[in-house]
Amino acid sequence: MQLYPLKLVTVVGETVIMDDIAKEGQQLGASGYTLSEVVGQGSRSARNVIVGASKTMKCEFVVPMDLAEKILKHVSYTYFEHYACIAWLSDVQVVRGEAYVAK
Amino acid sequence: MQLYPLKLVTVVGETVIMDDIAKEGQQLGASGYTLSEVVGQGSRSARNVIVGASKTMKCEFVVPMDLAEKILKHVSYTYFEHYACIAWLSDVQVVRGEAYVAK
Amino acid sequence: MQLYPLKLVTVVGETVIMDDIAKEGQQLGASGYTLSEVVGQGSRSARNVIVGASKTMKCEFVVPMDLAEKILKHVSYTYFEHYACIAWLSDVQVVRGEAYVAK
Amino acid sequence: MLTIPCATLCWHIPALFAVFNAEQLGRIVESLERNLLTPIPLCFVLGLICTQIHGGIKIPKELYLAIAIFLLMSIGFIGGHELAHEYQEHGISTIWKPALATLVLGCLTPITSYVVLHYLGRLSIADSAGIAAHYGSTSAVTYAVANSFVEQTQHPANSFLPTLVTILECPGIAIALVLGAALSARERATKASASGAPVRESKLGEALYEVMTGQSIMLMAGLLVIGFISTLFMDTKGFQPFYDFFQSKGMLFRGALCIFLLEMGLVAGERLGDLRKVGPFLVAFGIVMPLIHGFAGVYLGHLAGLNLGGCTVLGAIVASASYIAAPPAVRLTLPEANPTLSITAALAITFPFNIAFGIPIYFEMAKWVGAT
Amino acid sequence: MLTIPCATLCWHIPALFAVFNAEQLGRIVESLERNLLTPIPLCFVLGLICTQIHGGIKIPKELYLAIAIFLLMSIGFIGGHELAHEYQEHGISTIWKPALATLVLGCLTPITSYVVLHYLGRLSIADSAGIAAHYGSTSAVTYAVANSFVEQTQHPANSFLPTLVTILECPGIAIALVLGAALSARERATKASASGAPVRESKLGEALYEVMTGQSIMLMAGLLVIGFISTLFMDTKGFQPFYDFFQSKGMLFRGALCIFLLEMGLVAGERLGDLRKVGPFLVAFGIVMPLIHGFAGVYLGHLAGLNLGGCTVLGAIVASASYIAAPPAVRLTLPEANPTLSITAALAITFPFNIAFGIPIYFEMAKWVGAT
Amino acid sequence: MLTIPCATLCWHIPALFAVFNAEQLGRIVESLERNLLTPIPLCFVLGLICTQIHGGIKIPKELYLAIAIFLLMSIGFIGGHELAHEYQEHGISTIWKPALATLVLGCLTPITSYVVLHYLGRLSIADSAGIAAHYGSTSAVTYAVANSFVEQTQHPANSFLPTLVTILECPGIAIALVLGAALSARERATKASASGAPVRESKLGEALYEVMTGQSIMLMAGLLVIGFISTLFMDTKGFQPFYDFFQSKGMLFRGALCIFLLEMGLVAGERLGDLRKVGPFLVAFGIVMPLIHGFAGVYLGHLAGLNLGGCTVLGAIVASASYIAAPPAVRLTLPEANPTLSITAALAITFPFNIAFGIPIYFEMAKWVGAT
Ligand SMILES: Nc1ncnc2c1ncn2[C@@H]1O[C@H](COP(=O)(O)O)[C@@H](O)[C@H]1O
Ligand SMILES: Nc1ncnc2c1ncn2[C@@H]1O[C@H](COP(=O)(O)O)[C@@H](O)[C@H]1O
Ligand SMILES: Nc1ncnc2c1ncn2[C@@H]1O[C@H](COP(=O)(O)O)[C@@H](O)[C@H]1O
Ligand code: NA
Ligand code: NA
Ligand code: NA
Repeated sequence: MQLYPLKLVTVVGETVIMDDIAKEGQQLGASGYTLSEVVGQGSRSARNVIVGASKTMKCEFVVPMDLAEKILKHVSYTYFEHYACIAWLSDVQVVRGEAYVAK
Repeated sequence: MQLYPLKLVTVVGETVIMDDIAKEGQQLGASGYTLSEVVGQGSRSARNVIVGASKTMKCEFVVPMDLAEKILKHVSYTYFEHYACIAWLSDVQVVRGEAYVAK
Repeated sequence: MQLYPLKLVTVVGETVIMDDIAKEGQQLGASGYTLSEVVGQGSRSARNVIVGASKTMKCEFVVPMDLAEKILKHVSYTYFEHYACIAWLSDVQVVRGEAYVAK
Repeated sequence: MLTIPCATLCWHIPALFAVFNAEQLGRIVESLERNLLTPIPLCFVLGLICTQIHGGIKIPKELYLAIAIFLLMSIGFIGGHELAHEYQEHGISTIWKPALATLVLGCLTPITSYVVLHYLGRLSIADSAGIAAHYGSTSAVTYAVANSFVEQTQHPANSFLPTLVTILECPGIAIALVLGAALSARERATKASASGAPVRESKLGEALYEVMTGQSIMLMAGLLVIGFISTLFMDTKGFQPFYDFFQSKGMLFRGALCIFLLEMGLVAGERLGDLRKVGPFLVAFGIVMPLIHGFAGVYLGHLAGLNLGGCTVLGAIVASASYIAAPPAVRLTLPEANPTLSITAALAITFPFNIAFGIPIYFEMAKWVGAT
Repeated sequence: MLTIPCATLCWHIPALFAVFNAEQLGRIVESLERNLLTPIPLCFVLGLICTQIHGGIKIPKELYLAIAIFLLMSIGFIGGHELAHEYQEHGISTIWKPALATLVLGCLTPITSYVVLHYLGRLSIADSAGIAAHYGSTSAVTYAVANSFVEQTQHPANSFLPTLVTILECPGIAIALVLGAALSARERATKASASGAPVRESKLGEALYEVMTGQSIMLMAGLLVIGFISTLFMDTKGFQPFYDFFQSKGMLFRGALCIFLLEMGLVAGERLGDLRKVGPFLVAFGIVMPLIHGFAGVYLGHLAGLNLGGCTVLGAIVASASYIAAPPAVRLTLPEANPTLSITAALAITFPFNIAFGIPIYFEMAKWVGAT
Repeated sequence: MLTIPCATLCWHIPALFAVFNAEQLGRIVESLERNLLTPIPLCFVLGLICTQIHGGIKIPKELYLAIAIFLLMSIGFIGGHELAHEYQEHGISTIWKPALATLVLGCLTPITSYVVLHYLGRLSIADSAGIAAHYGSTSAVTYAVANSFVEQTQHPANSFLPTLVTILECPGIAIALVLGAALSARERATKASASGAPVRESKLGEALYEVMTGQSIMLMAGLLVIGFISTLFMDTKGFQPFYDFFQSKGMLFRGALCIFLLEMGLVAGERLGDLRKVGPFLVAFGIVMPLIHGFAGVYLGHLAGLNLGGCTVLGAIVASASYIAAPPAVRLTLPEANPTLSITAALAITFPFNIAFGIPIYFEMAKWVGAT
């Protein structure tokens, strides 16, 4: 089994920005993304809750290191100040991982 | 991009205890939590299914190592014997991670 | 706190195959699995979307290394060619992890 | 005042079955047929069959919850409406006796259940108390089906029956949980001291509060008050659309009940496999206990002045076991109790038994004790 | 007995279009107008428009599923009710011929589809079989819309039409999948031997079973039986609320259909972009094949004794393509088949074509073959 | 033409309260009682109470969304139906003036709100503009409740009021967002240059487009057109089931409104704790601003020729604040604005105030300005 070391970028934040984050991640070069609905609480989330829609979402990208940095930088510059969100990175070994490295 | 090494604590278990686990994690010092609905099967889960509500939930905490240990200890002592649940730890690199270290 | 190093296998793919993947993972020896509904986009997912049902699911297994390899091999041989899916591995430290090693 | 009916009750039980063997069996069978061959129980059967052949019917959880909310609101609202009429005509003179009888039944049934389970069935303290909490409470859907049944037989129940459902919801769970917590205190104390975690101790109060302010009670009691107030203050024309929406004889209520019972059939069907796990004692318990509790309900209801339909419905709700409010409360306070036992008994044995056979039997019981 | 109608059918097709060009076109246009300017197709159009301007309408998946469940239950229940009346009056004498005709159509349409797709359209075996599975089955919503249409024209269909929908659901999918699996066996065998994974081989049986016990069939057939039984055993008054809840002329059914078609418009609209991907052949297929299948349905329906409305509705359901039961079954058994092709054809071409133009055309066809 | 009514308006306000103190207070209280003791506001109160005692009522998000979709479709469809009748009888002669008045109110209310918030309340530019966007738009549920109220008082509003709701939805949000974006341009420019991220700049256009093609507008305007067209082209019998399903006096609409207000009570109740955070100025704003906007609506409505019910309902919708369309739009374009302020004001202050007290007050105002 040939595995390829990549990074998993996880962003959890207010629903209102998560679609944009997913799309911007793809624009920066991610081959795909995985979104899911979650419920959360954090230092700012109480302040920022919006009615009538799922409150928080999680977005994951499987990407090479350089792209991971780019995405995290973009997300942190664009959204961290005014929106409730958290982002982290972890190491993953991906099956047929070549496919997820930007051409 | 300045990243901060922290731990991601993941607990998956019966819905009936997960709200308590999330709150107790915060009481122990976690700055927040992220909950999501899942469906699962394990060694005990068949026995413990409850009708009329989502069966299982996942709770995640991004915390420093010492707090991670505290949460895992608490969860394992309090819930492992009688409730269906599983808990694990992994390494993450968190953006602006200082914010998630208990003051 | 005694923690046990194991692997977390994550598979994200079309809903239509995910129940089978979960069951086949158990047949290969996993002690359990955790499924959740997600929404995703990838290189092939646009082509493979099916109406009237949740489009994508995520399946997670906490297993020892050898079993992780087996599951990934099985999934990649059986489903990667014709179905939209992605699979990866990561390191986790599991509470009372002995319970999740196949007898 | 209470010891006399209790004694009479005990005296009646064997006589009851003796008589049933002879004359009324035919009428019960006929009544069963009329009951079973209607859409509501048939939808339950469809759900059962679907699980057995691994069919593909899936009711989304949210639809199930939406229907449950509607049914509870409906029971409460129409209950409040009818209560207002009753109150305007008779004050509380006709109501206080049935209400007291219901309260008594709510306090006795968890105890009878516990005693039978622990001493006869030799189940552990936690398991006995957990199951007793289910059988001490009631099932709003069983109420709805029983109410439909008596309306179809042209013997509608007294108008204030929904009030009795509300009264019956809580006490049984509370008593069983307190009993279980007290009796297993020593076991739990030793364990807690070993692990150093006193956390769980405090969850009894929490769980009791959660039962008393749970969704079922809040919606039924809340809409009861709303139905009561708006009946008093609104003119008929303005009230009509609300009445049409919630009324229990209407198409929405009956139709929603069909879909709900389909889902109940699916859930009960998935539990059928657990019947072997729970053993013959619990299967027998799940059938005989409702008959005894049902008869107690019918009998006390008759003493309290309920009509034929009212006695039948009170019998059915006393006989029924909770599978919505009780499970999470028991899970939190008595974690050692095995939930498979209680839920299988309540859902896969007692619920279908009541829907199919119990309700017509309580109807015959009610006739037999002389209710009209 | 079958070859004669088939021959006559082939003979009729060119004649059909010749005649349509001359006289009846005006009536079709008028009929179209009367059909299109009603809430049900207009809601579909609203959904289409919304996707094209990237509007914000979002129907929660659970609402969509809840309505689908209600519509299927409703079709089945009212079908069973009407069947019971028909059966009480005429036995099975009026029913067996249409039922047989429907079964024949269910077996022929996947084959005609496959032949046209593979030999005329030069699609791969898997793609041809996959699409054929969709066109061999039927769409319950197309049934519901066609039924509304004929009721609005004062020519209600024979009462047992829902039974025919149930009959038409499965055979087409089964035949196409078996065909596809058999014909692509060699391809798949070689691949399987290379990867050493025989797992997929076994999924045909599984998938066929899943189709036959799928949600659509279970709900329609199950409620058909329930409707049948409860019509026979219940008195009218008790039956009424269930009838009111499920009846297809009632406000709930019509209203639910509006919301469902809004969602269908949203889904079809998202697929419009794929029209370019699927190419002109499949677009033509998605329009012409329904016309041919529709005429076959109308014609055989007429031979089997259906009335004007009945012929129209049978034409519509034979012409329609499944987009609920077929896709997952095809995905599991023929993974090489590109789902974009089949779903775009069924959902973005044939479904809207039938809703807007097909149904009035089948109505004129039915008049033209002499149905009354 | 506009300056005169504005001037008159300002002149009227103090007089209004003077008169209210003396004579009409009694009638308002009576009216309040008749309004408050009905199921719709009582369900809201039940929701409030439930959150305060930490009760267990949980309305699934999908049920809430499904009801919202139904209410919006219903308002639109019946609006289109009534508009078609109005149009057939009077052409646009009776409609254009109220439509224009509504547009004017939609453009003025965000500006008055902004001015009061920023200059009187000393809130930041972003917060002022964000809250102004909420108060410049409208709440469809407030419309529905106001409409129920005037129907219950036997003074139904003019038939084309739903059209006015549709007109009022967008302009207020758009104007406030553009205002906010323009005024905070400098602040945002400096920040953007520091971080090097010009991304956010472009989201104003996006957000405006999303508001104008949002769910509320698409469903209300879409169904308005559908209701209009199908009224013109369908016969009454065919139209009836759609009318029954959607009609605002019917059981479905009223019942759905009960459940919706229960959920609104739950959401508003969760916000009650934020009242302390938002401070006394915003609490006062959330009560006084609606009174002023409401009077403007009533007054201009009267000048434009609306009847008593129509003036009341126009007052209520002008007074109401959006809590569905506005929040995400504001969140995307003015991220510095604190959403707790705007949502708490709109949802936990103005909405309950309007439901409980505002609507009867606007009714008295309408009588007082002479509407009949
Ligand atoms: N320490 C944490 N662990 C896990 N999730 C968190 C943590 N802090 C914040 N979150 C998630 O991030 C969201 C936004 O957090 P915040 O910006 O801190 O309000 C919350 O709703 C949580 O879902
Ligand atoms: N090996 C495993 N891999 C992933 N999830 C698991 C595993 N074992 C248990 N789980 C999850 O943990 C829950 C409780 O497990 P258990 O206590 O083993 O019944 C299950 O419902 C699963 O969601
Ligand atoms: N780079 C990626 N990061 C995260 N999730 C991905 C990525 N690529 C694919 N996925 C997920 O895997 C599913 C199938 O991907 P694909 O096979 O590439 O179409 C998608 O729907 C996504 O949910
Ligand atoms: Na009971
Ligand atoms: Na077909
Ligand atoms: Na406003």
